Amino acid sequence: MSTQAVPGTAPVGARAARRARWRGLANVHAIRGAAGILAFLALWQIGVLLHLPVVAKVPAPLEVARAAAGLLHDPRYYVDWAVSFRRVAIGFVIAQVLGVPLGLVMGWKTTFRYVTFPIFEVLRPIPPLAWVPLSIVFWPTTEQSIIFVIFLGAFFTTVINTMSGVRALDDRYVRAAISLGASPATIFRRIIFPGALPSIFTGMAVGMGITWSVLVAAEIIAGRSGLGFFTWEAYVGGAFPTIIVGMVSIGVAGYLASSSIRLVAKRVMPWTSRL
Amino acid sequence: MAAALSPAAAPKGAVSLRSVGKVYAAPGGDVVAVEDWTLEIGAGEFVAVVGPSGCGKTTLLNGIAGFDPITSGEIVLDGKRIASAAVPAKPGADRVVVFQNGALFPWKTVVDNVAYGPIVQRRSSRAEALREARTLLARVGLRDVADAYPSRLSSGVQRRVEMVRALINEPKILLLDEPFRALDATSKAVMHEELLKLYDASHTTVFFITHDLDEAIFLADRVVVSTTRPARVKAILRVDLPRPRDFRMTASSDFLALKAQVADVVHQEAEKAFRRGERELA
Amino acid sequence: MSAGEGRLELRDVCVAFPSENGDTRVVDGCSFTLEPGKLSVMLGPSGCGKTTLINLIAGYQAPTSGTIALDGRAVTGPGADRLVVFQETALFPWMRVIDNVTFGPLSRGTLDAAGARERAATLLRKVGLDGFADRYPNQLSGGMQRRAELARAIINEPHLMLMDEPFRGLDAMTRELMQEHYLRLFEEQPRTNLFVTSELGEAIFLADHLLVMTHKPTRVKRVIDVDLPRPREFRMLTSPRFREIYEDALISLHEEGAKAFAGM
Amino acid sequence: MLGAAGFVAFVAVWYVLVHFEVWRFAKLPAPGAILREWVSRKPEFGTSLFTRTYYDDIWASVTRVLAAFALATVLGVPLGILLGWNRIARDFLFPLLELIRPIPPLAWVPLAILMLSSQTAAIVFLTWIAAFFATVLNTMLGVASIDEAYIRAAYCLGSRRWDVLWNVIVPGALPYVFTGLQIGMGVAWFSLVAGEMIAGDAGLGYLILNAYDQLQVSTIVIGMATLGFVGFLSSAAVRWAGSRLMAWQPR
Repeated sequence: MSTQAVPGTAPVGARAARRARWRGLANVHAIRGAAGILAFLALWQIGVLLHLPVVAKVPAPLEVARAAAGLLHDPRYYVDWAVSFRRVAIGFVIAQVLGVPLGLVMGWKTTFRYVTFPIFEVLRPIPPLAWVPLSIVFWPTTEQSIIFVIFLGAFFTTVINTMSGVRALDDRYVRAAISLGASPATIFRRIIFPGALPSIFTGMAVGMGITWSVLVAAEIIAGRSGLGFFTWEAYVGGAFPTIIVGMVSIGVAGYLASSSIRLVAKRVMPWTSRL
Repeated sequence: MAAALSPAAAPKGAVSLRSVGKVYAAPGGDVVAVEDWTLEIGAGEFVAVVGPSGCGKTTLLNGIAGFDPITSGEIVLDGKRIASAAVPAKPGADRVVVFQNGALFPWKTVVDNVAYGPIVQRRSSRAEALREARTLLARVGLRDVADAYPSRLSSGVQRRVEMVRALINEPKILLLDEPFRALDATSKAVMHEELLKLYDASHTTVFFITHDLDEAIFLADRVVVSTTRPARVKAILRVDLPRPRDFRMTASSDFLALKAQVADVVHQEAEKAFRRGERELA
Repeated sequence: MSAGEGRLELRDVCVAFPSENGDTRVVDGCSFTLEPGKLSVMLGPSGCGKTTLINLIAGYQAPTSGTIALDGRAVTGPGADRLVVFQETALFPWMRVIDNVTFGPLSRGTLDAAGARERAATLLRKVGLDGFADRYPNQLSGGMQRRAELARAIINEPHLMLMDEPFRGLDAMTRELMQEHYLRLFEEQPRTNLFVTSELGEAIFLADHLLVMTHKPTRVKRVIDVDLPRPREFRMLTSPRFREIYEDALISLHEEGAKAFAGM
Repeated sequence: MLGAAGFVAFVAVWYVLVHFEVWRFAKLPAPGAILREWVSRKPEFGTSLFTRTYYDDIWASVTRVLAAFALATVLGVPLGILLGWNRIARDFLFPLLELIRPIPPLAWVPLAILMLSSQTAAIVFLTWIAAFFATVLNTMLGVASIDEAYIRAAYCLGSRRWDVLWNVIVPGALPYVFTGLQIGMGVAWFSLVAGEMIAGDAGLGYLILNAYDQLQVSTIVIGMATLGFVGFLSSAAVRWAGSRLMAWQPR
């Protein structure tokens, strides 16, 4: 991706020199990356100490570190992790179980798409969180209402991505399969579905990102537990450094969830990775 | 009037490649792309280099164009050293490249593309450059596409515009990197005639790399056959077919005689590359 | 495949679709017969409607008028008796090479799993891909993908092979080697082949019969019989007889080419 | 035509479920009731097409999204181009961005309120941060997606670095920039709603949550529908701007 000539194209050195430069290069970038992060933390720390306008009320990195250390062996902290993961998992899985088949059929059968797609196009622009109040009214327990909103967050993304994956599949694959004598069922199972898989996983990755955002807000608005509520409770209770611990925890949790999807994708779709 | 298209222009564009070499430092160990490549190209000469894909032809062209530094030997253009292991090469308007898949700026109209060079080199004002560009386009029969965007043109027409965009800068040498590879046979035949018309009119030196032996013989004064990777000069064929060249020549006995001289050598290299290619994939 | 099978007959086939100024005809009054077990090449400028004809014969598209019959039976839809190798590879990227090749027989149940794998293995060895059965298509070079596709078609013993400019994306040298592979497969077990191309040299090198097509709307302009001996070798490309046929076809092709270029 | 039929069927099913009080649908308002409330001159719960507050809320939400979106564009696009074009800047800044990016925009709510005294500023900050990351990332991808041949061709024709930046990098990255802006707009509305619900005193998000507190269920749906409509309009506006700016793209 570098659009600049590789720095340091010195005259012809010995073969070892070139290989050393190649290895040296790799960690020059890593060093700069670490430097960038340390500089940010340092500026943050200094900013707080100097009571600069916006940053003044923000807890300094050291305080945050201390708060984090304190929490690491507090069991309640891990309960909130478990609660949040459970909600995301249930909402996300239901969204895939319903969303993928629906997306596949919408992509494959044009008449079905003409009937159902407009409903999607009307409901989709409504931000998932706008559903929270209605969801609380509709579902008996708060837990179900939170999971429903999380489900919505991922559901639309999955359906749209799956559908476009099927429609983007070049029709020469289907034609080749028909010529080779495949029945419609075989075509759906061994051509349409695998062909749409890359788009399905894209939908999942994007959907997972959305579910975590929805979870946090839903837990703040309606929840009694979970990482979102934990962060909000820290604010209400005045334990400001813990707010940032909460934020970082949610960030880490979201990252773990997304990378697990990427791992599953690599295993399920070996043909997409290079040699 | 663009001097580039008037034959009276002073003869320039003599290039000498003196044992040019290029080694890539790659994670899997060094890759030798070009090794000890020596070739003298006369001013205004049309030279074609033929070799299997991945043999290092493009690396050589990039060295002359100044995109990638060479690691040994030197390249001299009209007596001035433009690249060597010590002298990092810099691209310049004296060596213009036409790329394999085309590089017309899709976001600029045809006339803006052609006028880009003179404008960015601050050689003439924007209005002058646009006027000069329109005249040049009209001269080669492209007046009515001047205000279109490249995406609306066929790949054949896009190549012709790219040629004009290069020649308006009066380059010393035109570097062509398999420019017609993506075209079908008919457009390729038509493009050959267009290129030769432009060449006969401007006599700019041309360095043309390709896989297609027929194309090389039909277009060039001399055909250099390259070995498969690392690229080395394996054979040089002088093509004394009269100019202006005509597509019927490709069926003439002289043409086939010339082709027979190097066909075996080219086929051998292709076999080696084919087997190595598949061995690397195994 | 008994002799006499694989006779394809087209009679006054037309294809037109409505456009702003009345019907635009892509194929108009096209008639020809393919001699069984012979390699016929359809030659014409690109965009002249050759691919439409391939789609008609393969059954992906119905003609507006006229008849298409294989061994006397009218062509009504796609079938394993007429298999196509498309211009761009249609190997299923998500299946390994061996699964691609066995897809046909397994889908139609003409071979059981073991039989299909064994038959596929012999075919892959014949096209020089024996070490690559478990690879995915994107791990193969362009030339290798084409040969895997040939194997995927031949395993189904089609009566007619349709090749739609299959070597167009390859560089000139790989193309030459692919032509030789294709000829070995054909000459070893002759089967009716219709090969579409816009490259004159390729057309003559491969063909028994050369169908020179007109520009849009397309029909057969001339049929040239290529009497070069078989098996064909690339040295023949520089033989006097090759040059005569080349010169003869070049004029007709260029006339149609100029029309195609003018229409560009 | 079929699409309309599908939509009518959806509303009909909704009506039947509510009318016959199937399961918990009894708690939801019927489509007719909502429509009547929405168009009545004297709405029962004080919000309809004819009440001023309805438009005040819409205006509050729209101005906040536009402010945040403009800020995200003005800061995000140049930074994205810098990160895409300059290797050193990318080495220093990109890892930092990648560390902060996974934190969902709404996790910033407590900190935003803490940092910025006024509630509107906090909400705009929330909306900005969501759109900002989407814009930076996609602009960076846009620069990386530019074919090396265009950059080399520009240098060949005598350009200096600055010419290449303006004549190749910016126009070349434009398609991805607009993808980023569209995602940014979607995420901006997403964060705005939550921000207004949690910390707002005006705007559609606040309207919806307030309606919930007062058990005015039909107003909740009116608020949601309005949000959907306004969100759709703003994305359409971004798409329209994109198609105008990129007339060169093949249709």
